Amino acid sequence: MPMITYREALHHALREEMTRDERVLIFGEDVVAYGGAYGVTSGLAKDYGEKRVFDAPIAEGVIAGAAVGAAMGGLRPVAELMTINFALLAADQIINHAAKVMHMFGGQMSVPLVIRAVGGGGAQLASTHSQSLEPMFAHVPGLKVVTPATPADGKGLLKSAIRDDDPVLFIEHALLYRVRGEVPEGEHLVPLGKAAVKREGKDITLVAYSRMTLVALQAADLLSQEGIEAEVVDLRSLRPLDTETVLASVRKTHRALTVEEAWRTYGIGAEIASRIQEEAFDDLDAPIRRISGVEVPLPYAKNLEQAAIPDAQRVMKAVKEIFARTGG
Amino acid sequence: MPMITYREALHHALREEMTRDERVLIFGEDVVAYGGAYGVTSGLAKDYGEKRVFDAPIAEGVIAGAAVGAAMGGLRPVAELMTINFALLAADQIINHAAKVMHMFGGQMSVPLVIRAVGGGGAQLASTHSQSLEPMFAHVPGLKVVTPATPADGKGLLKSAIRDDDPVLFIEHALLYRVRGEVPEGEHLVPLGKAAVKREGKDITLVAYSRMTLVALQAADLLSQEGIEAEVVDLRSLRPLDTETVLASVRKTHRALTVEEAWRTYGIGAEIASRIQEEAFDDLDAPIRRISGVEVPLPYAKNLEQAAIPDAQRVMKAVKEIFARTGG
Amino acid sequence: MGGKTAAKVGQSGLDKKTLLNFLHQMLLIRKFEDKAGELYARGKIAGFLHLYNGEEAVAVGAISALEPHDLVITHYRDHGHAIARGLDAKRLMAELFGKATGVAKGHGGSMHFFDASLGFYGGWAIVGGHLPLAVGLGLASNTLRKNQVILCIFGDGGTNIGYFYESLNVAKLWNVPVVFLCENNLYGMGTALHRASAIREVYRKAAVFDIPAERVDGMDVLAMREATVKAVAHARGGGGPYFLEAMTYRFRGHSMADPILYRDKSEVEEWKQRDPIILFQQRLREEGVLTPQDLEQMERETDELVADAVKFAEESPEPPLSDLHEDIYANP
Amino acid sequence: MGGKTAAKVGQSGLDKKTLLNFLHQMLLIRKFEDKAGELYARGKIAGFLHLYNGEEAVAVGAISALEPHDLVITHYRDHGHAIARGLDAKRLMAELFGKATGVAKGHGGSMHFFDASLGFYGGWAIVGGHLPLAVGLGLASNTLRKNQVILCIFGDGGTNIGYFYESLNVAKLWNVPVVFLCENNLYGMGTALHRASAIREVYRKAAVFDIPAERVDGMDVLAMREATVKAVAHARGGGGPYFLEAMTYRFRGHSMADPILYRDKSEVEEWKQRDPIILFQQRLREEGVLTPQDLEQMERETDELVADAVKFAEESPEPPLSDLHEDIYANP
Ligand SMILES: Cc1ncc(C[n+]2csc(CCOP(=O)(O)OP(=O)(O)O)c2C)c(N)n1
Ligand SMILES: Cc1ncc(C[n+]2csc(CCOP(=O)(O)OP(=O)(O)O)c2C)c(N)n1
Ligand SMILES: [Mg+2]
Ligand SMILES: [Mg+2]
Repeated sequence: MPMITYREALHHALREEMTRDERVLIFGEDVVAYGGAYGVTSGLAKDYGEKRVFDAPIAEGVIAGAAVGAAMGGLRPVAELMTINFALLAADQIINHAAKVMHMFGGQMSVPLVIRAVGGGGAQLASTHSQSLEPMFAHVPGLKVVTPATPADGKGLLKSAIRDDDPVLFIEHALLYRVRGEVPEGEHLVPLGKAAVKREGKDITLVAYSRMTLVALQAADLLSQEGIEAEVVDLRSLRPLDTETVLASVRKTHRALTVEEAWRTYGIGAEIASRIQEEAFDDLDAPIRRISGVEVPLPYAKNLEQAAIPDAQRVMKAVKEIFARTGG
Repeated sequence: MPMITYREALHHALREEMTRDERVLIFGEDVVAYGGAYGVTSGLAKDYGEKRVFDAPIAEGVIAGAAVGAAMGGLRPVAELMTINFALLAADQIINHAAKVMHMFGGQMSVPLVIRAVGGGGAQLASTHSQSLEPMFAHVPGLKVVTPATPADGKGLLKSAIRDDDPVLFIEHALLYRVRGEVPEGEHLVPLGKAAVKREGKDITLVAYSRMTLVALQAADLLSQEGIEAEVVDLRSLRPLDTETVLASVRKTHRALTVEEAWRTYGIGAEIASRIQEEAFDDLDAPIRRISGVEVPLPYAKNLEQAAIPDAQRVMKAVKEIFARTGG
Repeated sequence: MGGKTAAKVGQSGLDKKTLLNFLHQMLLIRKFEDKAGELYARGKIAGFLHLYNGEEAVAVGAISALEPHDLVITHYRDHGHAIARGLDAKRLMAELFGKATGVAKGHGGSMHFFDASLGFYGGWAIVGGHLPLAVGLGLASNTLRKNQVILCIFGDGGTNIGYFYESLNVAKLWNVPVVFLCENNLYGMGTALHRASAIREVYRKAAVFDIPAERVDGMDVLAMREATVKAVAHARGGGGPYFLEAMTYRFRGHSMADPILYRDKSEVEEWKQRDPIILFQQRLREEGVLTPQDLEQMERETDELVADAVKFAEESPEPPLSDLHEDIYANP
Repeated sequence: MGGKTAAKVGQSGLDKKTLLNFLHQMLLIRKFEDKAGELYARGKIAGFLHLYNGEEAVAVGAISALEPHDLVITHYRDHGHAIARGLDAKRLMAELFGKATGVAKGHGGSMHFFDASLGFYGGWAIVGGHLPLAVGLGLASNTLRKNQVILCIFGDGGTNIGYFYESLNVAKLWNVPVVFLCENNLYGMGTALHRASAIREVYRKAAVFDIPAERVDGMDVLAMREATVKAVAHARGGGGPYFLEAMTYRFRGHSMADPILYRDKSEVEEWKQRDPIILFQQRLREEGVLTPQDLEQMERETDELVADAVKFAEESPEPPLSDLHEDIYANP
C-alpha cells in the first residue's frame, strides 16, 4: 500500500467520489486557486471544471445553507468551511436546518451533504482559530460528526461521508495534513459510526479521536517500555458514537482514560466516561479519568499553547496515577 | 415574602438594576411594544425611555455583537435574543468574540454583558424552536451560563449576572414564566456558580437545573411516599459549575441520577456523572444514571413532545431501577 | 406604498376558469385561516400559529406563475403558500392538529408545511434561514439542468438579517434561477418596517446587487401574477435571480398570541378597504366574469373543503410514539 | 479604480511636521512589516502573519483624522493600524514573538493587537465579526456622551458576510458615530473581488442604507486624511455612520503561506508604480517639504525603531504558564 499524507488521502477521496458520482460537487472559500484552506482541493477545479468546483464569498451562512439546498435539490455537495471556528457562523444552518430536514418534515427528504472543516490547535493561530468545537456539533441528533486520525481513515471516512444520505460534519485536524500513512488505493470505505482499536493492550483503555489518537499511541509505546500495555480505541465518529467497541475494551482492561484536545467540561470524554460507568461499572478497577485541553481560550505564545494541548507525557502521567491508585 | 411569577421576578430584576445603574440598558427584537418574546421587558421602555430600552432588527449577529461592543465601551447591556435557538445565529459573537475578549487581549478588558434567551420545549413549537442548547454554550471557557429554575433564583441570578463583569448567557425556560414562588423584595442576589440543595434527602441525589429541577422535586415528593428520600440539587449555573455541592450530596446518598431536558449525548448529565465518578468513585453504590430529552429534533405533536421531555414518572422509574440494582 | 398594479382583468389574457380559480384559492385560504384561528382558541391547535389573512393575493398570484416542476420555499407564515401550491387542505389541517396524516406527519406543525411531491419545500421558522437553501436549490436546478425556478418567499422583517444579503449576493454570482419574493406587510412582529430597516424600499436592498428588483401591489392578485410571470421567465431564461417586493398587510396579529398594540386601528381599517378578496370579487363582477351564483357556489365549496379538512384532522390518529426514534437519519 | 484623490500637498493645510510624520509612520510600517516577514521565515514568529505592505497610506491617512479619545477597531491585518495609532513598536514585535511584554501578553499574536490605553480595540480575526462591535462601541459613545468616533476597518472580502449588512443597517438606525473604512485591496485571500461580490463598487453596498459613502484613493495619504476628516466630522456632529472605500493593494501575499498564484505579476507591478510611500516622498520633495537629509534621517530613525523592537522582543520573557489559568474571567 502506498504511503501518502493525510492531505493526499483526503484529496484522493474527493477525486474518486467526483469521478464516481456526477452529483458530487465542491464549493467554499478559495477552493479553486488556493485549493482550500490546506490545499486539499488543489487541482480539482482544473480537472473537474468550475461548474463542479467553485469559490464562494466569505459568507459561511450561505455556504452551509446552499449545501443544504443543493442536497435537497438532488446534488451531493461537499462544502468547505475552512475551519471549524467559522462553522459557528453557520451553526444555525447546520443545527437548525441540515439536522432538522429529515425528521421535522416527516421523513420526506434527507440531506446528503458533507461539510469539511479544519479543527484543532497547535499551529499558534490563537484563540479564535484553534478550537476543537466538535462536542457542540456532536451533541445534535440529525447530524453525523466524523474526526479521522489517520490518512487511511481520512480517505475511507470521507468517501463514506459523501455516500451517506445524512448531513455529515467532517472535521480534519490542522496538524495532521502532513502525516503519512498507508492508504489503500481505490475503493476503501470506512463505515461511519464505528470505532477502531488502533493498538491492542490488556492493562488500560485509552479512548481518543482525531490527532489525540496519535498522542495516545505514542504514549502507549512509551508505557509499553515500562510494562504497561495500553489499548488505544480511536472513536473516529463522534456521532453516531460506537460505545460497544469502547465497552468491549474496558471489560478487558478494567481501566480507562479518555484523551481529547477539546475543553474538558461537557466534552467528549465526559460522555465516554459516563457511558462506561453506566454500562461497565462493575468491571472498573478505578475511576475513569479524562485528559483534555486546558479550559482557556487558546493563546498564541508557543509555550502556552503547548502546555494547553495534551501530549504523550500528560497521558503517561495520568495512566500512572490510575495505576498508583489501584496498585496496578 | 410576596408570591410572584418567574416573569415578574425577572422583570423586577431588570427594573431594579436599571434604576441602580445608569449604564444598564436593554435591546433586542421587540423588547419595546411586545415587551420581549415573553413579556419580561414589558413597560420598561415607557419607564426608562427608549434610549435605554430599544428594539433591534431581526439580526441576532449584530444584536449579540453590539452587546459586546457596548460592554467594551463601558455600558452594561442586557441583550435579548428571544430564544436560545436563535443564539445559534449569534454563536460566533458569543463564542469567538464575547468569550475571548478578556484572555485573548491579555486581560486588558472584560465584557460585562448579559444575553437573555428562552430555552426548552413543551409548548409545541417544533424542532427549531424547542431546543435546550445550553450544553453547547456551557462548554466554552470565558462564558458563564445560568439557568434559573425558580422565581427567586431568576431574580437573584439575573441581578448578579448584570453586576458580573463577564459575559453571561442567561437562559430562561419557556414553561416557567407563569410559575409562582416567593421572591424577596429589593436587594436579593444569588451568586453565579453556586448550586443549591432544593430538597434534602438521604437516599439518592437528583441533579437537575432549570425546569427539570421542578420535575425532580415533583418526583422526590412522589418517591417520598414510597419511602425513598431524594435530595435535589439544582445546579443553577452550568458554568462555572459547582461540583462541590453535588459531591457533598452524593457522599451522603451514595447514588445519583441526573435530570436534564437537553439531549443526552455530550450533555450536562455526562459531565456531572463523570465528575462524580472521578471524585467520589468509592462512595458510589451504583452507577450514576442519566435522564434526558429523547435524542430527536423535537416534534410538534403533543403526544410526541410529551414523550420526549423527561417527567416525574420517568425520573421515578429510573430511581427505582437504581434501587433495584443495589437492593435499596 | 403601492407598487405596480395590474391592468384590467380583461387585459390579463387569462381565461374565466383561471380567474375564478384565483378567487377560489383566495377564499379557501381565508376560510382555512379563520377556522384555524378558531380552532386554536379552542385548544385544538397549539404552538405558534401565524395567519395569512389579507395577504392572499400574494401567494395566489405569484404561485400561479410557476410550472409544476418548479419549487416553492417559504417562511413560517406558510399556510397560504401551501394552499396556493395545491397541497391538500385535509393534510394541512391534520398537520395543525399534530396528526399522523399531516403533511409532515405532525412533526412540523403550522410553521413547517412540506410536500415534496408538489415541490413545496417548506415552511421554515428561522427568519431568513431558508434563503441560502433557495440558492442551493437553484444551484441544483442549474447543475442538473432541471430548468426549475425556485420561488423563495419571506417577510420584510427577514430583510435585515445577514442571510438575506449573503444569499442575494451569491444568487447573483452563481446566476441561480431564484425568484425572491418579499411579502412586505410593514411589520415584523410588533416592529414597524422603518424601525427595523434603515430604508423603506425593500427592493432597493436587492437592486444593489444588480438584481432586477421591483415593487408590486400585493393586494392585487393579477398584478402579482403578472410580475411573477415576468420574474419567472427571466430566471428560467438563464437571467439569474429576480426580486419582487409585494406591498401587503396582515389583517390579524403576528401570531395568535399578539395583542396588536403597535399599530393603529385606523391603519388596519384603511388596509382592510383594500382587502384583496373583495377587490378581486368586485373587479370580476364589474367585468362580468363572476355572477352572484358563481360566488355563492364558491363560498359553499370552500366552506365544505374547510369542514372536510377539520373532520379529517379530528378523525386522524396521533403519530405513534415510535416516531421519536425513526426518520432521524436516512442511514441510521 | 481610483477613487477621490487629494489636491496638492501645499493645499492640504497641514504643517511640515505633520506631513513628515505621515511619511515617518508609513516608513515605519513598511520596515516593521518587512522585518516581521523576515523573522517569520526564520521561525521567530509563527501562526498567521498578514502584512500590510502597500496599504500604508490608508492607515496613516485615516487614523491621523482621529482624536486621542476616539477608537480604532480593525481586522487581523492590523499592524499598520496599530503603528499609525501610536502603539509601541517594541510591544508589537514582542507580541509577534509571543512574549509576555507583548501588547496582548503574547496571547493574541499578529491578528490580535490591542492597547486599551490608546483606544486601539483590536485586531479581530473573524472576517466581519468586529463590525457589530463597532456598532456597540458607537452606542456606548452616544449613551455615555463620550463624543467618541469609532473608526472600523475591514477588507473588501469582509463586505459579503452578513455581519457587514446587519451592522450598517443598525448603525444607521441607531445613528451611531462609526466611520466604516473598507480597505479594498481587490482580493480576499486568493479570490478576486468580482468573484466574491456581485458588484465591484463596494461603497454602493453602504449607500443602499442611506449612509453617505464614497471612494477614496487609498494610495494617497492626503486623500485618505481628507476624506476621513470629513467622515469623522460627520459622525462626531451627530450625523451617524459614514462609509469610506479606500482603493488599495497589498504588495505581498495574503499571509506568509500564500504562493500568490491568483494574480498576474503585471498587475502587481502596475500597482507598485503607485507605491504610497514613494508617491508621497516624491510629492513632498517636489513641493520642497522633504530634503534628502530629512529622508536619510527618517530612514535611519525607523530602521533603529525596528531594530530596537526586535531586540526588545528577543530579550523579553515568555509568558508564565500560570497565564493559562488567569484572566479568563474578571470575576472568577
Ligand atoms: C432568526 C430568528 N429570529 C427571530 C425569530 C422570531 N420571529 C418569528 S417571526 C418574526 C417576525 C418576522 O417578520 P417578517 O419577516 O416581516 O414576516 P411576517 O411575520 O411579517 O410575515 C420574528 C422576529 C425567528 N423566528 N427567527
Ligand atoms: C468568518 C471567516 N471566514 C473565513 C476566514 C478566513 N480568512 C481570513 S482572511 C480572509 C480574506 C479576507 O479578505 P479581506 O476582507 O478582503 O481582507 P484582506 O486580507 O484583503 O485585507 C479569509 C477568507 C476568517 N478569518 N473568518
Ligand atoms: Mg412582515
Ligand atoms: Mg481584501
